[in-house]
Amino acid sequence: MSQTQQQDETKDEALGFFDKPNNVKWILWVFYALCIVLVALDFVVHRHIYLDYEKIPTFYALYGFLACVLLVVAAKWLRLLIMRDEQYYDKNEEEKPFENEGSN
Amino acid sequence: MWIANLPPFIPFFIGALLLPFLPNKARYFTLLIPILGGLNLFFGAQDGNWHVIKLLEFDVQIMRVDKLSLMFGYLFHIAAFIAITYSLHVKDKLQQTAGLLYAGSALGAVFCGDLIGLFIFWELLALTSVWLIWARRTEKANKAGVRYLIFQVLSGVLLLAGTLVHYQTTGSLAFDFIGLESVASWLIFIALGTKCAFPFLHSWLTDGYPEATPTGAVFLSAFTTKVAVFALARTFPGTELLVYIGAAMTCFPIFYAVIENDLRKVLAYSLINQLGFMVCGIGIGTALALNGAVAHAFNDVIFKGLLFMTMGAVLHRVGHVMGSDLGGLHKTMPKTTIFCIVGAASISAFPLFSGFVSKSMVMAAMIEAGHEYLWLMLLFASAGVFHHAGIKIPFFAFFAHDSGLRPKEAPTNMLFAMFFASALCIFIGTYPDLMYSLLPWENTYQPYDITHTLTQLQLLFFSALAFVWLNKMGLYPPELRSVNIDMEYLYRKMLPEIGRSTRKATSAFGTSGRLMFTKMVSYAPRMSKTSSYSTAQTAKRMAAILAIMLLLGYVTKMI
Amino acid sequence: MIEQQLSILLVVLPLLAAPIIAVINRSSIAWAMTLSVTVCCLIMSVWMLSGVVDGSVIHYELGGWAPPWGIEYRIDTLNGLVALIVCGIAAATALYAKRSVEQEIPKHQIPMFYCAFLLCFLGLLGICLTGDIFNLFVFLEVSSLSSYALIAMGRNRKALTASFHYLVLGTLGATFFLIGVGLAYGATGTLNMADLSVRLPQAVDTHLVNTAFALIVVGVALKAAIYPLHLWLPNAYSFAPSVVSIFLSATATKVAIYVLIRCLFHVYSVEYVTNTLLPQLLIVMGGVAVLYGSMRAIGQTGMRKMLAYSSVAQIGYMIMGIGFLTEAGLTASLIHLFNHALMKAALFMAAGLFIYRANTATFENIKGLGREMPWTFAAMVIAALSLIGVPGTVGFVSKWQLLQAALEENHWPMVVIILVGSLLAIIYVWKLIEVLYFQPREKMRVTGVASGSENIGRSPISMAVTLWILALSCIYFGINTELSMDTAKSAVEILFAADGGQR
Amino acid sequence: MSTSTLMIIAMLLPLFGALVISRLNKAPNIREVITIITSASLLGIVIAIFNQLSQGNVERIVLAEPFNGIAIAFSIESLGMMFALVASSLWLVTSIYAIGYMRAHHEKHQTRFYALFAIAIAAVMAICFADNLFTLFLFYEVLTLSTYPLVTHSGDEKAKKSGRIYLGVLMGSSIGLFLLGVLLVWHFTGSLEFTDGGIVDGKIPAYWIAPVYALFILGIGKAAVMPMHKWLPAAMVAPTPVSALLHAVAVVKAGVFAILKVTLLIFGPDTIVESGANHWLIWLPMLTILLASLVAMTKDNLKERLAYSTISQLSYIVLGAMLANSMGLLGGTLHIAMHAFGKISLFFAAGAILVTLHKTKISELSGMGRKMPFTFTVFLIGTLSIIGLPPFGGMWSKWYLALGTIDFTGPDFTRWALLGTLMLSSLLNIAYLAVIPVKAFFGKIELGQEIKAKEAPLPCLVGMAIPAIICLILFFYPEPFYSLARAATLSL
Repeated sequence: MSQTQQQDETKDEALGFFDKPNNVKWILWVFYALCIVLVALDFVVHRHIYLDYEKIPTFYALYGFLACVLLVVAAKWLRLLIMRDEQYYDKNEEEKPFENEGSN
Repeated sequence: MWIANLPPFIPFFIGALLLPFLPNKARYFTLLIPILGGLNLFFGAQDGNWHVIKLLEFDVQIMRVDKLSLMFGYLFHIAAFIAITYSLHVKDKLQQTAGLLYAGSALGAVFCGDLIGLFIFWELLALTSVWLIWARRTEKANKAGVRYLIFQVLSGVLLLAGTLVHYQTTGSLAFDFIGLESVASWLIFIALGTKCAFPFLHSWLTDGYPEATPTGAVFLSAFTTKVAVFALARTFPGTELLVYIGAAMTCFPIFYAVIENDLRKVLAYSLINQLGFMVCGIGIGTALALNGAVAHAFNDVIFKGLLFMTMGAVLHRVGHVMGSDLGGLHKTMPKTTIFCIVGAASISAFPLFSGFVSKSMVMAAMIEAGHEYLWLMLLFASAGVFHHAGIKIPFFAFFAHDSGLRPKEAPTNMLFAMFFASALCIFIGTYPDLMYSLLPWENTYQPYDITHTLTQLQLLFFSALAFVWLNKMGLYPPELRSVNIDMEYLYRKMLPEIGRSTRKATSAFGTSGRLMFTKMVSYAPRMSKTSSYSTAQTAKRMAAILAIMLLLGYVTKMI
Repeated sequence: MIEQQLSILLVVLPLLAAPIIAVINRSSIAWAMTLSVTVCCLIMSVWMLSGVVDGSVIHYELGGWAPPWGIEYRIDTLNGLVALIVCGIAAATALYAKRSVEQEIPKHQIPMFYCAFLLCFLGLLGICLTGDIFNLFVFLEVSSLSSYALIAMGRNRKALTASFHYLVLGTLGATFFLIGVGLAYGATGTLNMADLSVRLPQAVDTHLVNTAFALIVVGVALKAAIYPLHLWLPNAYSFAPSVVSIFLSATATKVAIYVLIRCLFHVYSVEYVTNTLLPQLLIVMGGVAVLYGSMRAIGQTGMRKMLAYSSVAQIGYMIMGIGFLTEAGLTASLIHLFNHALMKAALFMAAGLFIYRANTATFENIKGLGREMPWTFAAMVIAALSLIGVPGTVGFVSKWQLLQAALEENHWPMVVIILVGSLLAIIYVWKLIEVLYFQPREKMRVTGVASGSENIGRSPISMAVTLWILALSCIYFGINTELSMDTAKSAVEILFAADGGQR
Repeated sequence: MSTSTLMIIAMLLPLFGALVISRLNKAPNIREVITIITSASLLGIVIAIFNQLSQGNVERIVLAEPFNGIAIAFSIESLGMMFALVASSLWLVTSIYAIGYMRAHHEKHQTRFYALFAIAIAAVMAICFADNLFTLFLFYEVLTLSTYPLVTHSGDEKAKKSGRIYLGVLMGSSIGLFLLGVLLVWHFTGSLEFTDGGIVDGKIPAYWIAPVYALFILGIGKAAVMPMHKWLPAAMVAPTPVSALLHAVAVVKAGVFAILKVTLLIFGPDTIVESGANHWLIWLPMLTILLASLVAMTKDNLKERLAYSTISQLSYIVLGAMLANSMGLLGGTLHIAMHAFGKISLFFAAGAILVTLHKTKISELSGMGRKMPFTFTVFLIGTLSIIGLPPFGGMWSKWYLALGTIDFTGPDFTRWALLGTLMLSSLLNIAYLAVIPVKAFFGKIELGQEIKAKEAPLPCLVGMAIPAIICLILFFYPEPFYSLARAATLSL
């Protein structure tokens, strides 16, 4: 492992490109613009339609957006169910060193 | 100058056997093995069944060449080249040796012609790869390695059982289409499925890969699962069940990936997700689908390898890959950052990147096969992939909030390997015909049309938009140090608990048993007492016996 | 025929030698004479046995009187075999005796000791050879009386009481036997055994016959130490001088068993015995004896007492075999008679050697002795394995035969008991071996040994050699069973033959 | 030389060696040379017998006939030949190893050790060549007794206790059950000859076959089928070469060898199958395989864990015998050789660890593999062969055993359970055996445990290397064991 973990020397450096909020904002605007363009194109370009859902205008955009929101929300709920602390599996092994681990 | 039909695993094994005895610098020469081996395969191999060796009463075919095996043969040589390049700086010869053996075993499995050979190389895959985990040399890695090995051997013994039952019922050991009919085929199916990380059998992957060494994970991500995909393509193409399994595989891991903190574990989940696409393709079983599956396997090796390499570089420099504690690394590791983004774009199937040209084949085949709902699932998964692998990995590792870490750029050999992989990703993405020409089945697919490009871009951009929006709203789940319960729970928690309580019970039982025995013994008459007999007693006994005898004598007479 | 002369010579020789020893009264000569007499007897008995093993019978009429009236010596395979056992053991004991006797018996008593020994030998031999039941009683008394004297010579004071008890009980048993003989005589008017066997079935007064039978059996049972009449045996054997316990343990009870067999199968007939409930009784008593004897043996803390209780168990095997009333069963009994004599003699010899070194043979005193006396220990282990019934030793041969007999009759409980008995034997044998080999050696006690005697440090060659001869014969006869097996079989055939061996 | 002469020499040579060795207490070097020479020449003679056998020269020697129709007789057939080859070749290896071990470990009574060792080998040879059940039984007991002093070699309280268990279980089972079984066979058939296809067919009533067979399975305590297994862990107090040769190879294999012989040549597989005796009896070895593995996991003492592993592996062979079909028997027979080479590697490695590190506990071995890479490599190879992974010989026996389970004629449930057991056992093997070298190679060296790096003495290393290499060779070239096993089970 290299020893470059210098925690407190950041102030010496010049601020990077992404450190400036304006830059980030600018990038995001470009991104939003592209999104709009893509939606607009949906109405311009003739898509091949294989399935019924695809007839919905901007189906892919909507689906992508909703899918991700759904995914994240579901994952958050999932966390409640399955999240444990990092030492979860190693806890009991301290009592009896080197036994039964991975026994299938 | 080429050796015709040389089984490709041989140079790897020879190299691996020599390496431990050569000086440290010799590891640079191992690079020649995949290069020369790959060229040899390209120029020297002809379709057909070449070498047969005899083990006991069985003829084991170790060089069976057809387009499918050649495709994977090339792929594994490329993967081996990348992985070896990536690991050149490592001075621990164990890893290189294991890596060579591992790659060789994968090649052996791909080119073997019957189930015995498959079994042998199947087990060798397990046996050689586990060192890449153990070589991490931490207590956690040791145990993870053992668990990994158990799972791999489980797959091996299932394959063995299936093979033997198959052999016993059909008399055939051919490594060809088997189809899901008998118990034997089910056993083989599950065996392949285990290595292919089917749901509920996947935990070895997410458990083991994150514990591997930085370079080890690159090797691991390339071979084991792809051999399984290859074997499935050989034995179970067109098996309906695989479509459903594949669809499940694409979807469930992304939930885990979103909340997982260890970025290499995220990659491991995303590996399962990508495997899902391939499994779907095999399950559909049309030429397009199979081509898609194979092509996707080809690409996946490279871009997943690339992602593992970037994370490996971070791990190498920082010492961990916990999303919660990373961020802002782009400042000092810009090249790695770029490579990572290329990998992320590839895996998310951005147009012009390699994932796009193969994933879309599977998707198209899915529609053709009429699995509408499953197609929707795959689409959902595609969006999800972008979400966790395409955005989450680069974002949390290299951007996000500045963690203050200022690691050095990755070593040159790593950069070169990453560059090579990135170049391949882009090359295949922009010029897919070369890869398409290698595909085993008839192929007329054309990835780049307007509809497809547009819809894919819409999907990806709006997924990204969702990410941005969720982040802005603060809804995005923060990275937390944690462990998420997965199938491992069964054998890491439940079984040991059961074992522990059983032991407690049996030992209690044993103790009480011993106590009871001691008690019984103490109640038993003491036999050691010296008898003080009396003559009278004996005389009495004599009289008694006499009386009895006389009585009996009379009685018997009377009767 | 010279064999005829042999039969009487066997009795006469010790009978003459005994008084001569007493008169000369020199210990070394006494020993030499004893040895030569017993060896001569051994040779003669082998000769004699070789003459009868084919089933022929030797008759010798004492004083030229014809059988029913005069005393007849009648030798068939059965008593030829038993006589061989007696002679063989006597010869081995005599070879062994010298140094042991020198140490254990006061010097002035040694000639008398050998005299008594020869008398005892004579008595036992006579019991074997005679064909007259009253004459048998006489020899029984000769052997008993001399053995009381021999036992009483033990160094331990308890030897006296043991001897006294034995005397009282032995006399009681002999009396029972005598009364039985008297009643039989009353019923038939003859004392010749062959004649008795012809006349008894025809006797009018069956009550008399039955009562005689019961009395004879009970009397002999006591002499044979059949459970539950074994009480005299452990003390008598464990307090007697080593040489005496060797000799008596290997012969006295065996001869009594012989008498039992002779009376049951010859004097009375198989048919008669079958009709009584005695066989069942014998089987049950045998089974109990095996278990009881073995259990008691496990509990003992002295080697000789342990061996004595083991004898009780082994006698159980023999009477079990008799109780089966089959050829196989009786063969097993006879083989075990022979085999047990070999191994028990060897074991008591080993005990004698330990006594020679450690003064007593209690476990307390012989701890760790096996390491110092590896040769003795090894021989003892061989004999002990034989006691367990490890294949390749004599013990296995008889046990195998007995098991087979039990199986033939479907006596499952007995099969189990025999096997359990073997397992119990493992326990007590290993207890002994562990004491001798694994217990740390403690300081040896030297009480009762004259100070300055230098022979404590080494085992005398003569004793060790005799022990080894017997130990090796335990293995030899375990592998080559020609002698024991064939003789026993032929003897049994005669007994079971339709004419009851009237040839 | 004729086969019978060779056989007699093979049995007497170790005895003669023992005699010479026992006289050489004062000259350890010569004594060891004699040991090596004896073992090497024994191997030569056994190979000569093998040549004779492959040319078809089979002769019968009758030593004595204690009972009518029951002789102490010797002859040679494939199964015995294979066992003889395994035992004699490993004796040579063990002798080499023992020199290094016994000296480095400063054991006492080395002369006695070598002499008794030779006697035990003589008994093993006699077992190999036994021509009938009686002879087998006879030398089975001789083997028990001659190894008893080796088990109690150290002579302390622990050794005494273990010796009790050793003898109690082995003698107890053999006299209480094995003998009864032999007797019943004799009682019903009037013969104890080893005959192709068995002798009991039609002579023992069908309902008797299962109980009598059970008597053999349990009575042959050396096969360590639960609940007759306790002696094996107890015997681990013996010096390591003893554990290695006797309790991984000679003694335990004598047990399973006896079971195979009884199955093949006394009962006859067909009879067993027809009677259905194995349908329920087969659960015994099956459960033994699993339970012993589970118990092994809880053992921290290295040799004890290996002992439980041996118990589990022995039941593979018993299982193969009980399957009573050609594949199962072939697998079981083959496993005699495969397991022998694998397990002896493990024991040698364990002994080397004991000698150099003075450690007996697995938990203390963390990181020690880096000190003793050679030893732990050998250990690993042994482990892999035992697990049955290619490219090691253990794979083939597992292969045929599994084929045998598929052919099993019993209830379907049992058949799948058997197959599952074999599979599961491989996994359990990893969990309790493979973890040891892993821990040693990659674990952290605990504080205060920094020991100067050194390997075991040279003879130990040489002795260890040979079986490990053979494990590897046996994968590619399992001859002659394969052809012998094949020939032994060909009659089916």
